[in-house]
Amino acid sequence: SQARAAAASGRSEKPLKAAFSNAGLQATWCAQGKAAAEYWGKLFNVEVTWFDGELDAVKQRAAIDNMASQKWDFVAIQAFGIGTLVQPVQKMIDAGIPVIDMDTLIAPLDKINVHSFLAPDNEFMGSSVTQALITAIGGKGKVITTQGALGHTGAQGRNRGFESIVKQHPDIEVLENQPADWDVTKVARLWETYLTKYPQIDAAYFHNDDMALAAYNVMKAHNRTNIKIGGCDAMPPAIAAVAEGRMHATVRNPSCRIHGGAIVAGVAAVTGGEKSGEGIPKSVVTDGPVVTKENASGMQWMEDHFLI
Amino acid sequence: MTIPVQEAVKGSPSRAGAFLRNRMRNIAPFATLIILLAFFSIASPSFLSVDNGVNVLTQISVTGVIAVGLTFVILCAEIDLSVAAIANATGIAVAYFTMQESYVNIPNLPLPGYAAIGLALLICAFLGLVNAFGTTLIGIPSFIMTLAMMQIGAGICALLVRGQIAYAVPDLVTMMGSGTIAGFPWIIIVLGVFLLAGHIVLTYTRFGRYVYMVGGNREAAEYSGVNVKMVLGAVMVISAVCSGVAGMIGVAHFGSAQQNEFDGYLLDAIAAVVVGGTSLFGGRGGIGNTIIGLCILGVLNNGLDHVQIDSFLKILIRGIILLVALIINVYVQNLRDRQRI
Amino acid sequence: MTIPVQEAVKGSPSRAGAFLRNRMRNIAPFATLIILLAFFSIASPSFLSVDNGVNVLTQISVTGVIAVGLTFVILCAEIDLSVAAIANATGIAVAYFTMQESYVNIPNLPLPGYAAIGLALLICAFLGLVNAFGTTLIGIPSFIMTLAMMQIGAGICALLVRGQIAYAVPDLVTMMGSGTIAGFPWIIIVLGVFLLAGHIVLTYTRFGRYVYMVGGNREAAEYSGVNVKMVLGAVMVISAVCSGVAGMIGVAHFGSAQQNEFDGYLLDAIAAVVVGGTSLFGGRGGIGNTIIGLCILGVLNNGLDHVQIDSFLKILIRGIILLVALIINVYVQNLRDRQRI
Amino acid sequence: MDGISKSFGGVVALHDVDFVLRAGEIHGLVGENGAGKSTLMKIIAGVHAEYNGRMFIDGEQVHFRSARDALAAGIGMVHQELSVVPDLTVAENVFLGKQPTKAGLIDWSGMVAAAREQLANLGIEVDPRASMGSLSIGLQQLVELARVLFSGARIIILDEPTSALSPPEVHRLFEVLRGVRASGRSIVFISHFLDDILSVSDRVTIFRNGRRVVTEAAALIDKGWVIERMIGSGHEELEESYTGAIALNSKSAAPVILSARHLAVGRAFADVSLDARAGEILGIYGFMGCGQIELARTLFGKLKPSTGTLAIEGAAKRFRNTAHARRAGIAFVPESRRSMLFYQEPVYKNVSISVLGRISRLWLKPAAERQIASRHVELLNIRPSNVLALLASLSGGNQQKVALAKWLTYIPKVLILSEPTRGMDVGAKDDVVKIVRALRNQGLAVIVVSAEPETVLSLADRIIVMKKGRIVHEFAGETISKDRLLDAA
Ligand SMILES: Nc1ncnc2c1ncn2[C@@H]1O[C@H](COP(=O)(O)OP(=O)(O)OP(=O)(O)O)[C@@H](O)[C@H]1O
Ligand SMILES: Nc1ncnc2c1ncn2[C@@H]1O[C@H](COP(=O)(O)OP(=O)(O)OP(=O)(O)O)[C@@H](O)[C@H]1O
Ligand SMILES: [Mg+2]
Ligand SMILES: [Mg+2]
Repeated sequence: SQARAAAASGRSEKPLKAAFSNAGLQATWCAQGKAAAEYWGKLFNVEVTWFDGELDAVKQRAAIDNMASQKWDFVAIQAFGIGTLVQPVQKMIDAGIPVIDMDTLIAPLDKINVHSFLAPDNEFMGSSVTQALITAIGGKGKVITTQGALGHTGAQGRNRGFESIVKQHPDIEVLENQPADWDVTKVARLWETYLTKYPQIDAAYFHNDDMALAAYNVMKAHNRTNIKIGGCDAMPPAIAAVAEGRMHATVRNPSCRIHGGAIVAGVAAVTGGEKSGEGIPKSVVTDGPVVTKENASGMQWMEDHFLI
Repeated sequence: MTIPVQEAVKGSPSRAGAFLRNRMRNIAPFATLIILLAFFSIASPSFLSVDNGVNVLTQISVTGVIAVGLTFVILCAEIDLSVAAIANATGIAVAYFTMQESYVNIPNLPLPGYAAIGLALLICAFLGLVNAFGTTLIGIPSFIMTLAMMQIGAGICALLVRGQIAYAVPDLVTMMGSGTIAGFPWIIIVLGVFLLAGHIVLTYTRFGRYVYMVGGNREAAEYSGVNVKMVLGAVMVISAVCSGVAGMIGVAHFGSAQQNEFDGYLLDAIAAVVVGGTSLFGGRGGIGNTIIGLCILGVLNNGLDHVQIDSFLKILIRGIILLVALIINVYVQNLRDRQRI
Repeated sequence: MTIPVQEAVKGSPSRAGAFLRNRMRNIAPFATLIILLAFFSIASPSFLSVDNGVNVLTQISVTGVIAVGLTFVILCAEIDLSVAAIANATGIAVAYFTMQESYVNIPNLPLPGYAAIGLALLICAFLGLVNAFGTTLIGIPSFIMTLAMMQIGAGICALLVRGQIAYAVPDLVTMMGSGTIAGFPWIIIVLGVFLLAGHIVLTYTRFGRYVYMVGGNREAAEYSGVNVKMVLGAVMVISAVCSGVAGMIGVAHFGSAQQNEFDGYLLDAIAAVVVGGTSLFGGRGGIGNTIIGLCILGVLNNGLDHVQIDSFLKILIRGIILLVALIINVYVQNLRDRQRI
Repeated sequence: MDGISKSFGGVVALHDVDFVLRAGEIHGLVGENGAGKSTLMKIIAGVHAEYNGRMFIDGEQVHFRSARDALAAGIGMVHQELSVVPDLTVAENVFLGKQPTKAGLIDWSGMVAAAREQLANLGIEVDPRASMGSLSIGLQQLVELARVLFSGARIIILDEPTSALSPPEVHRLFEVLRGVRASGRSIVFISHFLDDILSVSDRVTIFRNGRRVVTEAAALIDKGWVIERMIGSGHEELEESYTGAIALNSKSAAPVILSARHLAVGRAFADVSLDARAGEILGIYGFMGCGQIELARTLFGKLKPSTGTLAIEGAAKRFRNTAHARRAGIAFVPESRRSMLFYQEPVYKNVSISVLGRISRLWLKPAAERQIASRHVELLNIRPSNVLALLASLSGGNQQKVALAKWLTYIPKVLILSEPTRGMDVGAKDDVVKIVRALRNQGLAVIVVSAEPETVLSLADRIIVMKKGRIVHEFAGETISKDRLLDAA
């Protein structure tokens, strides 16, 4: 009966071993994901072993090589460098290990047959926050976007989303769209320049919250806190900033949903025999909502319990 | 008796030569700076303004404080590759010892502000001591010793901050890093104080002269009774402490403490010292050169933000301008050295 | 005139001394390697297996090919900080000249496979020549010259790949990087060939002797009529070409070419050469040392993935082990040097 | 000092040496190369901290761990190798390590004034604010002397302080030394110039093979006596070549091998024209810093001439580098061993390096290298004779011979020797003279560049005198003496 209860809840009866790897635990988003995976792992009787990518394609490849030479019930991977992990991942797939791809493509989906791909729609994230910002400034004004690393697919998607919305508003003028490579020191440098260069800036969109908060710091130092700031990821510090009005909005990139979902999908594949494409779609979009003052505290609560 | 005429004749050209030589070391970087300033002023209407001047100064502040310490090290013909890592570790440490908001999920150890600052300074001084110990007592080349320390610094960062971002630092640090006094950023004043102190120590104290002696001719320094190992050890500690201070005000300036935040400062600080004209072979240069080097780097970085160029091209352009500055710099110095023969 | 007996006695101890000395240089790193191997074999059941051995060898292949070139440079008492950037640029270049899938959105320039490889090799050789030109003819210290080249390499990467990722490389490169022969990875064979060739050139050719002599005493080499600048220039080009080859097989091995992909190789390659026991002051060491250094790095990186440690602690532990390996290495060498005096 | 022993690895540098230095004396120290003079002095000056035996100052036992300890005890030393900091000013070099301070800060103007005064005491007039590196080597040596002489040290050790000085400068130095002695301080003076030693010292100690042979009052002995004890057997004919009148055996009809016309390099020298002939030794003499060293380097392609032409056997050459000059048939031995030898390598690699291209094209042939090296080791009487021995384990004189051996495998067309006997003892000098003469007799054009009149006189068949970077006189086919040579310079 206990077994049936477990099966009903999706929990595995015998302890499973899973290997996880994400881009680099230096990133808060990844660190939150790790915590979520471990939390959901405990609930589902999965022992999670972590292989840190250290935000370095080569290091992650070596880590995944080492992962592939050990035995796992299932694995979940967020690639730092797209395409760099194909060989060892293919080796694990060939060995019959379900591989769940998180957030970033391991390789274009036609090149590698992962069990499922759980990821947010970056274009949607970019467009929804941009829309929130433009609405807040009344549909017209001058905006600046600060991009992540140009080579980052997430940043590319967010920028597409941003541009698609801006295009619909002829009264919006984009002053700058330079990349800051996720680097808060570059953000500070860029924004010090922008604030002296442009007497009027109405809104600013950043490809992640860290950069947004760093820029806010510069705006405060220049007494220019009237700029509406939009971020991306909705990490706890940003939720607090939104709640306090330092930031106007951010959009949730649901780290917990993705990492927890990987646990659920993995356990289902192993214990329930759930097949890719039947039990679970090849690709799952895990979008999160825009976070503004109204829903900020609820969002925080969900994150506290690894729900989103 | 006076020495034969031949020598006396030499005196005057060599005096003029020495003058010109010292000038040349400064003229080439200075000319580079002027050219960059002129170029960006023409290329962008927003570049030349008081506000942007303050921006450039703010932007070089953290690099500058690191570069002061690095100038000591390079004058001794050593190198410190751990400056950025130590800055990062110290910045994270001071945040670690400060009460963070509840949403920052680090098991940290809140202490009163001054205790946090003191402890952070102790940590960077300790890391500097390890560098000093490795290079002087064990005899590991500084290049390698500080490379290892760079990894250790990164490890400390990872361990303390555990993938999170910390925001709060002690008030004093916040003021120094992001506060203003009568509208003028404190961080520039901090930079000024460090530059001045560095200059005074190097030019007007025996220790400073020992630094030049050790860099210029280590054996001669030793024979004249200078405790070479102590000087070398001291510069490593000075460099680490400067980096630590830079890391603290940097964290306050950028408003957050996180891993790898200062990685870019290593190359910038080295480039500032060297582009300014301080010789990597030791014994020549000084804080004056570092100031010029800092300005060159600052203007270059800031100026490139003001002009509209393909973002992908920017990295290459920056690299090429740096290289050209170096080539001119070294070439002019060599030209002069050759004339001296 | 005959020289007194005392002199005649000298021969034998110094001969034995030389023998022991060469041994010691190798014994310390070797012991480090054995200790690491023993430790990880005990700490993790999955570490000691043929499969994992192949893993380690595969993982050091790219670093290893870079390290071969770097060994030449370091034996000459120079340094090349641009190896990783040149590797990256060459890898990207070879992909740039290869037909990419339609979803790769780069305005690239497809050429036949051999032409692409040839062009990529030309590019890295050219970048090496620029390094050579700067260090020998202009006289920029290699440390700084290659620092600038590192930025330029990164700039080339950015410009060619424009934030995209390229996947296809010529078949030959694909085979070398990710193919196997009778189940054994080609990439390890490539590494073996480079190591062997490096060893033969350094030990058995006239050029190799010049490398050691230039590193041992540059002035003396020059006064013996050795074309020092040519030797220095040649090692810079060799280093760049090795890096270029490493970059190409690396791109094939990892299956994609993108910006900053190889950044981590710089420190790893330097660490491998130096931990292996090749002196940064030039003239001592060789490929044998580099092999041991590579194995130490490879085992350390691989082994840490096999044992269960807090991920955040791993970086620190790696740094500390590296430092300890260095300390032992240098300490043992010094001990021996002191005994000789 | 009592029963001092010191060894470097297997090499015994000092063997049970007793040495007494009295207050208010100038103590001369002589001995062959490698006899252990410098080693003993470095022990006194705290450079070598590990040794056996005991050392007393004023009856109190001391053991210095560093140069700092020794300085604190009032011991100052001018080392055999110039140790100055070229990038600092002259004033700072005078006060190296003890820059005067005022209220904790360096007193720059006070230092300059004090330096000017001290230098004037040595008869030097240079601007103390000039950078040290801009001075000639001779002046730099004088500045270093000033530093130690006026440092207030009670015991002053001078290890071959006059190697780069011209005769008037040496003369002036001796006056100062006598003044120092008069103030009750003690001086140890090491030199290979026996005349100097005998004229300035109160007592002389002779070293041989790391042992003290004898100590005697200078007034009671003469040069022959000293040489006998230095070397073991009489070498009287040696000294003859240095005194008296010497007939120059110039061969003005011999074919010109190397010819220079209106050569100039920067500020070093200008308008130098000379011909080096087959089978003739051309001596170039001039005071230190008159441009002769730069001239030698220019002939070997190390420096590039700013104007002028060079021709080898009539064919015009512009050397791109030293390798180019080597291929054109020029061989060069620089004045400093350090810049010629590979200390961490065995002897045979040191010998073969400059002829490697002739021994092997691509692949090394170590057996052939060793064979060639063995031949030279025998020929030049180099000890130890084991070509696998590390160069660092050889004594200075033997190292110098290795430097010469490099060029003897395939005889070059032109052999340029810069200060070939600097710092050599009389025995080794004699060896070198014989070797060089033998080479000349084989038809080589030899150029000997030196600031020591003895060296030039003992070797040259024709002598060019340089002054302030220009050729001022040429002696050919006549009889010459040291006086006339010095007069010309
Ligand atoms: N002086 C040198 N310095 C460095 N490398 C050299 C030198 N000479 C030769 N090589 C190397 O050896 C190869 C053959 O050189 P080359 O024909 O110049 O021989 P060589 O040294 O001039 O011999 P020889 O002494 O017979 O003139 C060159 O391509 C180069 O790699
Ligand atoms: N640092 C050292 N390492 C090894 N051997 C040394 C060292 N210094 C001196 N020696 C050896 O010690 C012996 C004595 O050398 P020392 O320099 O004292 O001779 P010296 O009398 O000063 O000779 P010279 O007249 O050539 O200066 C020599 O055999 C020399 O090779
Ligand atoms: Mg001596
Ligand atoms: Mg040839």
